[in-house]
Formats: sequence, C-alpha cells, structure tokens
Amino acid sequence: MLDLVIFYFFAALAVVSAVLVVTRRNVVHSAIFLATALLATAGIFLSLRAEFLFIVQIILYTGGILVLYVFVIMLVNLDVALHQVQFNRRWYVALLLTVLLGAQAFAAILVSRQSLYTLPPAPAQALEPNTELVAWGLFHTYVLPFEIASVLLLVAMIGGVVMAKKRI
Amino acid sequence: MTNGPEEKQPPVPPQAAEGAATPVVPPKPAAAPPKPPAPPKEGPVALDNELVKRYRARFGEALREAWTDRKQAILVVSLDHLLEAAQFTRDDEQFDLLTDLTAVDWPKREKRFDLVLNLYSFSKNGRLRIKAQVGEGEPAPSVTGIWPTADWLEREVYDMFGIVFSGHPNLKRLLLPEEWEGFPLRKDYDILQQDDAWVRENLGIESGQ
Amino acid sequence: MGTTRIPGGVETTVLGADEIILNMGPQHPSTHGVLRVKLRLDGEKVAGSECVIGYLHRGVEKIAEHRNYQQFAPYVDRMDYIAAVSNGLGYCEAVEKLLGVEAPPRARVIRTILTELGRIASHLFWLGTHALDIGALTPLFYCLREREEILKIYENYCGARLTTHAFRVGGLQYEAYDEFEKDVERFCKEFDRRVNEYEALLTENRIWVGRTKGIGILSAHDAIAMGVTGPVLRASGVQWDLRKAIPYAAYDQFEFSIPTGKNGDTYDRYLVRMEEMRQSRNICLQAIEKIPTGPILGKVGKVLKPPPGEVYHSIEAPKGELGYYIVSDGTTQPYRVRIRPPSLINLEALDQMVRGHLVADVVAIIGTLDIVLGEVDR
Amino acid sequence: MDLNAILQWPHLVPLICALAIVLVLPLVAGYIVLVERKVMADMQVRLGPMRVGPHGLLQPIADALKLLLKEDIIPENADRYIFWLAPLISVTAAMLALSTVPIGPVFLIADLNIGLLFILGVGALGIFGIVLGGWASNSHYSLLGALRSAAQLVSYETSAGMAVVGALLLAGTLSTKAIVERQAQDGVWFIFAAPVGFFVYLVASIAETNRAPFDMPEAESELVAGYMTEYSGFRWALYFLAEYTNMIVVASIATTLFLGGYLRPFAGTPLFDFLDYLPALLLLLVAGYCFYRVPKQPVGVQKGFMAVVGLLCGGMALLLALPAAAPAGSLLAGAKPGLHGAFWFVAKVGAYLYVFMWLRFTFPRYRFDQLMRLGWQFLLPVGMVNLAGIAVALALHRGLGWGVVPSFALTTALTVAVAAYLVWIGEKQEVRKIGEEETAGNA
Repeated sequence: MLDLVIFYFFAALAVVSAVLVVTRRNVVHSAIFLATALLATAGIFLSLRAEFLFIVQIILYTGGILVLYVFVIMLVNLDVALHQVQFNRRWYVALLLTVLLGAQAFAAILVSRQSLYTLPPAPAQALEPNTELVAWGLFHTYVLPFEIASVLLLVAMIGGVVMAKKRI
Repeated sequence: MTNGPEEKQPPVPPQAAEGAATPVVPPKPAAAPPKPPAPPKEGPVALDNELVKRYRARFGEALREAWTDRKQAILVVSLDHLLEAAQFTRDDEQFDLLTDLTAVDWPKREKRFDLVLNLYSFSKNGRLRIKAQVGEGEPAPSVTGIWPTADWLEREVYDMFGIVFSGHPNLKRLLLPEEWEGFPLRKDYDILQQDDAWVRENLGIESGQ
Repeated sequence: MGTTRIPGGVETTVLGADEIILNMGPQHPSTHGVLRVKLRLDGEKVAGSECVIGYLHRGVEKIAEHRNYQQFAPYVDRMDYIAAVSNGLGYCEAVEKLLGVEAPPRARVIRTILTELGRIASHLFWLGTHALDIGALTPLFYCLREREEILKIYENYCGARLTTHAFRVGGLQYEAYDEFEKDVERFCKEFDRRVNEYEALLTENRIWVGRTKGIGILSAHDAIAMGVTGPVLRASGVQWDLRKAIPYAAYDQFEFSIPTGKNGDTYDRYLVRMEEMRQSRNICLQAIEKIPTGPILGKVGKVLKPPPGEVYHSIEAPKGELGYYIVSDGTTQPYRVRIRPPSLINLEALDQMVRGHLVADVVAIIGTLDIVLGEVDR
Repeated sequence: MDLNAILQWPHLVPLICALAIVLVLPLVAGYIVLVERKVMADMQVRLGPMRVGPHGLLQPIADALKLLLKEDIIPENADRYIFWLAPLISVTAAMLALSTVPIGPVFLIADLNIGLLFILGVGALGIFGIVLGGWASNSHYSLLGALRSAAQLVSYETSAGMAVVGALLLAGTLSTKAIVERQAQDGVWFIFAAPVGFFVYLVASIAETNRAPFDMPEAESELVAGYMTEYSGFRWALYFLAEYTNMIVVASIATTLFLGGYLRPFAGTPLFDFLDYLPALLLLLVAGYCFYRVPKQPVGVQKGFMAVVGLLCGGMALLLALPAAAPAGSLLAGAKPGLHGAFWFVAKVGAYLYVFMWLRFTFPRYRFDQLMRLGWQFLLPVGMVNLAGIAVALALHRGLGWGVVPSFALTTALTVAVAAYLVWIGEKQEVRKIGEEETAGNA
C-alpha cells in the first residue's frame, strides 16, 4: 500500500514536472523542473529497491549532466528565449508524433500485459545487494559490449575536446 | 616681462658658481656639514648656463626667460613651443621623469595661468622646471604623448583650473564629479563656494557646509 | 593586446559579446578605501580598466591658500594618514627651503628616526592588507601588533598616534621624551626577528609566490614613463631613492642600501618593501646612536613670511616621491601649494598593470601599489 | 506498549538521529563557527569573541538571533522563487548526505549498501543551490561566484572520487558501516594503507567545501561574498549552515574511509584498552577547567553559565566512564560501543576540521586558474595513480601472495614518486609561463 502511494507520488511529480520543463519560458525554471523530474524518477527506482540505479541517476543526471546544463545556461544569456513564441505553427506535427508514440507504447503494454502480470513479485529482502549484481552484469556477463561502449564514449569525449579546443 | 611676483626682482648678472658645471642644480640641499646659517640669496636669480644656452640655440625667442629660484632652475617657454620643448627636454636633455604637472593662477595677468612641469633626470640627477603661460580659454598642448603620466595630471589641471589640453586622449574631470560647475583652484573661486545645484541634486542636501 | 595602451583612459571600444563591465568599489573590501575601478572583463580576464577617484577629495590645495604656513601643517597629515609623519616632513622642509632656513642637526636626526619608523609602520600596514587581499588572514594581525609599537612611540612623543603633526617649520614641535632612544632601540631589536617571521610565512610559500610572481609586471621603461616612484619603481630595477639621490633631513649621515627588484612584478615589490623595512630599521638603529645635542628649533619667526618665489621640494615617502611645490607671494599665506601625491601617480599605472590578468590579480595589483585614498584624492 | 517494544522498534534510532541532525545541526554548526573564531584568534595573537557568555560561549546563539531578526532583502530584479529556493536546496542536500554517516555502530539513520555513493551523490546536489542562488541574485559578483563554485566543485569531485574509490578497493563495500568494520577486521586504518589517497582526499575536500585556500567562490577581497553577496539574514544563514554541514560531511567521509570511523585507536589490541578511559578523562579535564574559571567570571549569570558548562562536561565524562568501567555483559557495558564510538567519531571529525581551520589561517588564497591547474594537472593524476597503485598492491598481496607491508610500501613509494614528478613538471611550466609573459611584455 505504502509502496503504491509512494509510486504514484513520484510518478505524478515526474510527469507534472516533465510537462513544466517544456512549458516554462524561463530556461532556468525549466532546468529546475528537469531536475525535479529526474529526482522523481530516482525516487521510483528507490521504491523498487534498485538502490544503485537510484544513486547513479542522481549522480549522473542530476549532479552531473544537469549541472553542466545550468552552467551553460548561466554563461549564455538566454533572455531572448523569454520573448519568443515557443509553440510554432507546426504543433500539429508534434501532436501527431506524440499520439503515434503514445499508441505504440500503449500497444506494447497491451501485448505484453500477460507476461508482465505473470511475473512473481520479487521478494524485497531476498535480493542480493544490487550494486554487486550490476557489477557482475557489466564486468562479467556483458563485458565485451560494455567495453565497446566505453571505447565509443572515450572516442566521443576526445572528439569533443578536440572540437572545443582551438589550440592544444 | 609680465610675470607675476617675479616682476619685482631686478635682473641680476648670471650666477656663475654652481650653475655652470652641472647644468641643473638641485644641489644637495641639506649638505653634510651643518653650515652656519648663511643662507644664499633667496628669490629669483637670472640663469644663463650651458643648459639655457642649448635651449636658446634651439628655440631662440620661444624661450622667454630662465632663472633660478632657491637654486632651482626654471625655464619659461611660449605655449606654442611647449610641446616641442617638452620633446627636446625628454629626448635630448634626458629629463625622462615628469615628476609633476600643475598650474598656478594669476588672475590679474594677461595670460592668467602658469602651466608648470616639474621634471627630473635620472642620468643628471637634477631637476628642471618648465613653465608656459596659458590664457583663459586658450588650449594648451597635451604632453601625454611624451610623458604618459601626464594623463591624470592634465586631467586634474583641467578639473581644478579649467585649462583645456588639446590632444589629450580622455580629457574629463579627475577628482570632481563630471557635471560639476566651476574650477575650484582658480583664485576667483571662493573657498566656501560650491556647485550648490549639484549638491542638492546628487546628495539630497541643501548645502555641503 | 594589440590596442594602444592609453594609461588611465579607457578606449571607447564596442563591448564584445563576452565582455562585461565589473564595477569594483567604491565600497569594496579590497580597494583600500573609496577607490572605484571599472573593469572591462573578457570572461575573467581584464581587457581594460578605468579608475574613478575623488570620493575623498577635500580640496587640501585650496585650503592651503587660505591658511598661513603654520596653520596648514596639520592638514598634510590627513593625506597619507598611514604615514602622516612623512607628509609633515616634506611640507616643513619645503617651507624651510622657501624661507631659506635649516632645521638644527638634532631636529633633523629625530625627524629621520620618526620618518623611518613611519615608513616601517606604513609598510607593515601595506603588508598586512596586501596579504589579506591575497587571502592570508593572519599576517595582518602580526603586522598590526608591530605597528602598534610604533604608534606607541608616536603617542609618547607627541600625544597623537595617527595624524601626528610631529614637526614644525624650522625644527620639531616637541623635544624627544626621556625614554625615546630606548623605546626605538627596543623596537628595532625586536623587529628584525619579526620581519623574518613574516618572511617565513610568505616568502617561500608556494601559493604566495604563485599569486604574486609574474603579476602586474612593470618594466623599468614603463615605470619611468608612467612616473611611478618609490618601491614600485625600485622593484622594476631602477635604483633610485631620493634619500640617496638628493639627500634631505639627515639621511646623508647614515649607511643604508637601496633594495631593487628585477622583474618588476608583485613579488619583487613585496621583496623590496620587506628589505626596505630592514633598512629603515638599520637607519633608526644608527640614528639613535648619534642624536646630536642642541636646539630643536631653528631661527624662524612667529610669523612666517617667505620672500616671493617658489620652491619644489620632495622627499621619499613610503609610497614614493612626495613633492611640495609652493609659490609664495611674500605674504603669510602660501599663494599656491601643489602636492605631488605618490599614490595618485602610482595608481595611474594600474590600468597598464592589470591588462590581461584575472580579477583576482587586480586585487593583488591594487594591493601592491600601496595606495592611500586620502592621498590620491587629497 | 511496554518500553522494550519501543526500544526494539527498528525505526527508533534512525528517527532520533534524523531529528538530532535537523534540530541540533544548526547549533553544532554555530559552535563550529565559534571554535573556528577562537582558533583563528589564537593563531592571530588575540582573544576572539569574549563578550557574549563566558569566553564567548553564547556567541553562536546571539549570532543566530541576530540573523533571524535581520531584514530579509530580496533584490529588485532577482528571480524571487529561485532566490527563495536556492539556499533550501543547499541545506537539504547537505543534511541528507549526513543520513548515512555512521556516527557510531548504532547512531546511523540508514545503512544503505550504497552508503558512500549516496553521500557523494546527494552532497553534490548542493551545487544547485549555489549556482541557482548566484544566478537568481542578478548580480555579476554572485554569478561569477556561482560559476566559479560550480566549476570548482565539479573539478575536485573527480579527484575526491578517485581517492574514495581507492579506499573502497580496500574495503570492498560501499556500505559506510561495513567500511568501518572492515578496518576493524584488518586492524589498520586505511590512511596507513593509502596515505596518498588520504592526502588527495584532504585537498579535494577542502576545495569542495570552498574553504581557504580554495575559497574562490566567496573570495572576499575579489568577489565580495561570491554567490552569497545579495543574501542577507536568515537565507544567508542557511547558506552558511550548508557550508558548515558540508564540512562535517566531508570530514565524516574522511573519518569513515581513512581514519577508522568510530573505532578507538588500536581497537583490536587489548594492550591499549586503557585508552577507553581517555574520553572520560579528557572531558573531566575540560569540566575541571570550567570550574576553575567560574570564580573569574565577571557577572553572576556568566558564573552560572560556566558552571553549567562544567557540569555538562562532567556529566558526559560520567556517561563515558561508566560503560568503560562496568563489568562486561551488563546493560551499561552494552552501551559502550555506541557511546565511545560516537566520541571517537566526533573527535576525529573535529581533528579533521581543525586541519581545515589551520590551513585557512596559514595560507593565502589560490587564484582560480591555479586552482584548476592544481585540480586537473596534479590532484587528478595523482588520484588515478594512487588508485592503480592500490589495485596493484592488492593484486600483489592477494594474487601473488606478497606480504601486506612490502606490497603497499612499494606502490605508495611509486605513487609519491609520480606526485613529485608532477610537482616538478608544474614548476617548470610555471617558470616557462612567466618567461613568456616577460618577452611578450618587452615586444
């Protein structure tokens, strides 16, 4: 029961702030609502007892990426955006796309409804510490894809540095 | 020769002893042995040493006067030749430090201001004072191109005396507010006088007194 | 930095996209009073600066024209109030020169001692605040502790600590008190150890060196062109000190050396001033050994009436060359008194020194110029 | 409901701890400020606060009252909501981070198995408060301060992270409590296994909390008060609280990871059991000194207050002495790990904070670019090498069966050598830079 209440609380928070992210005109306000949405998602992770995901969500998204966003926003004067019309005439294209995407997600849920509900609920206490589980998955079971992804990220990072810096 | 108080001084034959060897004489004032009080003659003494000769050779009549006062050499040049004389003084005579630049107001004189440049030469360890007379409203040449330090000093002179310097890169008031009316160090500016309108407007008080 | 450097002025360039104007002061903790500096920043780099001064302008030069020669003497103490004694010395000697009198030998030596103590006090205050600007909190308190000893000597001598008005035209205001030599000697003996202590805190400190070395470089050529004097000029490598070049008071009787720097950066200026404190201490120690006996006041009348004419006299104040240009019209009041304030002219070099540095360095550079706004604005 | 049931309730201790953190922390922060001022005064040959209460003991309370009563100013063009929200974010983040710090084996709100990550992650959220506060103030000083702060925190977090990971390799777990237990098992605090790691963490933590010599964001002499410039009164106090809470947090992490957390020195050696009496003795000394000072207080109220302080210290001494002296197995002896653990933890945190203060009053301030260079070009590489070194040492020890001492000694020596090399390189660069500037100036 309590779990359900917590879930709905965080879910509602996430959805509402996600909507506010796109409707706010002030970029900094948007960033704050984005942070709220990300934190709410982290809360859902925690209520699912995925502690590692929870903290990774906070460290990476809220503490890392969003700080960078805010940093950039502060550096670049974005007052102009305040005075611009944000929803332009092609809003119906966006609406169409959204509806399509929603339908797809809904269909997926309907199709997998059977399998979703037949899974036995995981016994909370019996779970192994999931940090170790994640580590096992990354560094043992899927070590090759993980390393490939790491190399890719490294390449992207170096590329980013090279592009940003005029003179090394 | 219209030169304020110096007028009263009768011309005196050139001073020979100290002036000749070292052109500029800021002789060691408080010399080591405390001499008995036999002070040299105070007040202006006309000067005609090597230095003055060089100036005279270069500028001729533009060098109006030269004298020493309290053993300090003073040259008066005409305003038109001030810039040229300044250049000469710095480059040829090596007075590379503009110690001070200021003005003195003689309201009863035809050209009321004296522009005073105090110079120092490191190589000669001597001082020289160059003066030029400036009339009211007459622009004086700026020496900022020769001694950059003159920038603020000329601004201060403009601020306090209202002498306009032509060729100054940024001539505006230095110490007083930009909108202030009047030039406080002129003799006709009373010590109690101030720009009441400015004070009222900017400080919100009736009077600064 | 391809722009022409116009000292003190600010080019009227259009602000670039990344440029902002940062206004420092007049109420800012590290502008040492009411100095206002408008900084044009490119990111955190300084692209230009403009000083706005005059907040403390009191019209000292105008006041001088309405007081007689003796009455004006206390006013000069209010200019560089950190080293008020130097101001008094310069003024009194200038008027003496105008009058053609000389202070008696005893007065001259005591003047020298008091002025050198003043130099130490001024440098101590500079060191404390400069270190504070760079973030070292503690040296300030050590410096003030030592300065307090000097102020106590002043207080015992003339009753005032800050604006002392210790000298008068023709000699001294007061005879030295009984314990004077002993007090000065005790201070000097102790002081050597203290300077070493400050140096131990700062000279080799990596952060201190990192913050001051290579900051605010002023070459000897630029320094002379900008008219800067005093320790700032000496740190640029020009060995020039009025005490040696054109000796006044009793400086020609004492042995001391003129420390100079090499690079003309903030660190060199720091070293020069530290060494100057040691030299001043040496002068004091030598001077108390040979204070001559005799009168303390020369033959000057009650009413000072110098013959018409003019004089320029300057001394080596702690901040630089402090000059008085006095024009007399033969009356009891000076016709014109022009004061050449070392702080003002040193401050003029600020613009040149800060360009290309960071905001943090601006603070260090203002500190290293050792300005007193009372003197800048007069 | 009987007492036992309440005591057995699993949420009781966490609840008490949480309440304590929220309610007592401001007071603790206030007294840390007082201690800091006293330490500063001592180093600067003066007395520090002496007027409010005996020896200024009530000064924090007076300060808090003053701050509460101050006018609350919101700048005209500020973003009101964010201006209002920003300090709250900072404080909340800082306090949340404390929730997994094990003050003793018992005094712990949540023993998460990601404990340390939680502290690091949530603690870093405080940066939002700073950046948003600086932005919302609509002032150049605030904005520059905030940007500096953000850049500084992000930079040094990486170095701190490297140091922390090094220690985590030794511990093999993220749970804060388990880390401490591990040190008890191994019989050595990790500072001795990874001294370089501790050093890196020490420097990085000072920088992270924006303390001198890294107090760029609030460099008083340059940016007035950085992001706090426009704040006043209670909101300003919140920032201040956040800053000091963050100090406590980083000190707690250091204590937990490197200094053996709540363990007594030589916890496993019965020979040193007499150390159990040290806490009580220390407090007794303090109490004695308080009573000695009582008659010297000028006013009756102050006398009374001094006596109360003395009594409090005496009481605490008793509280610590009784469990130590009680026979094993009794109820009192059962309270010993908790009480003594808390004492040692607080003592270590205090020592760590003292180092903070000591450095602050000794060193000048770094310039921003120097600070960045130190972070990226020295601290981060050293942290990485340290991490690699620990991994190698563990491999030597566990894989190849080397002794603990030689393997760690070897890698530590190597790490120090690398650090020395980096310092040397940096020095050379510095010299070259100065040379370049000179030639540029002459050209």
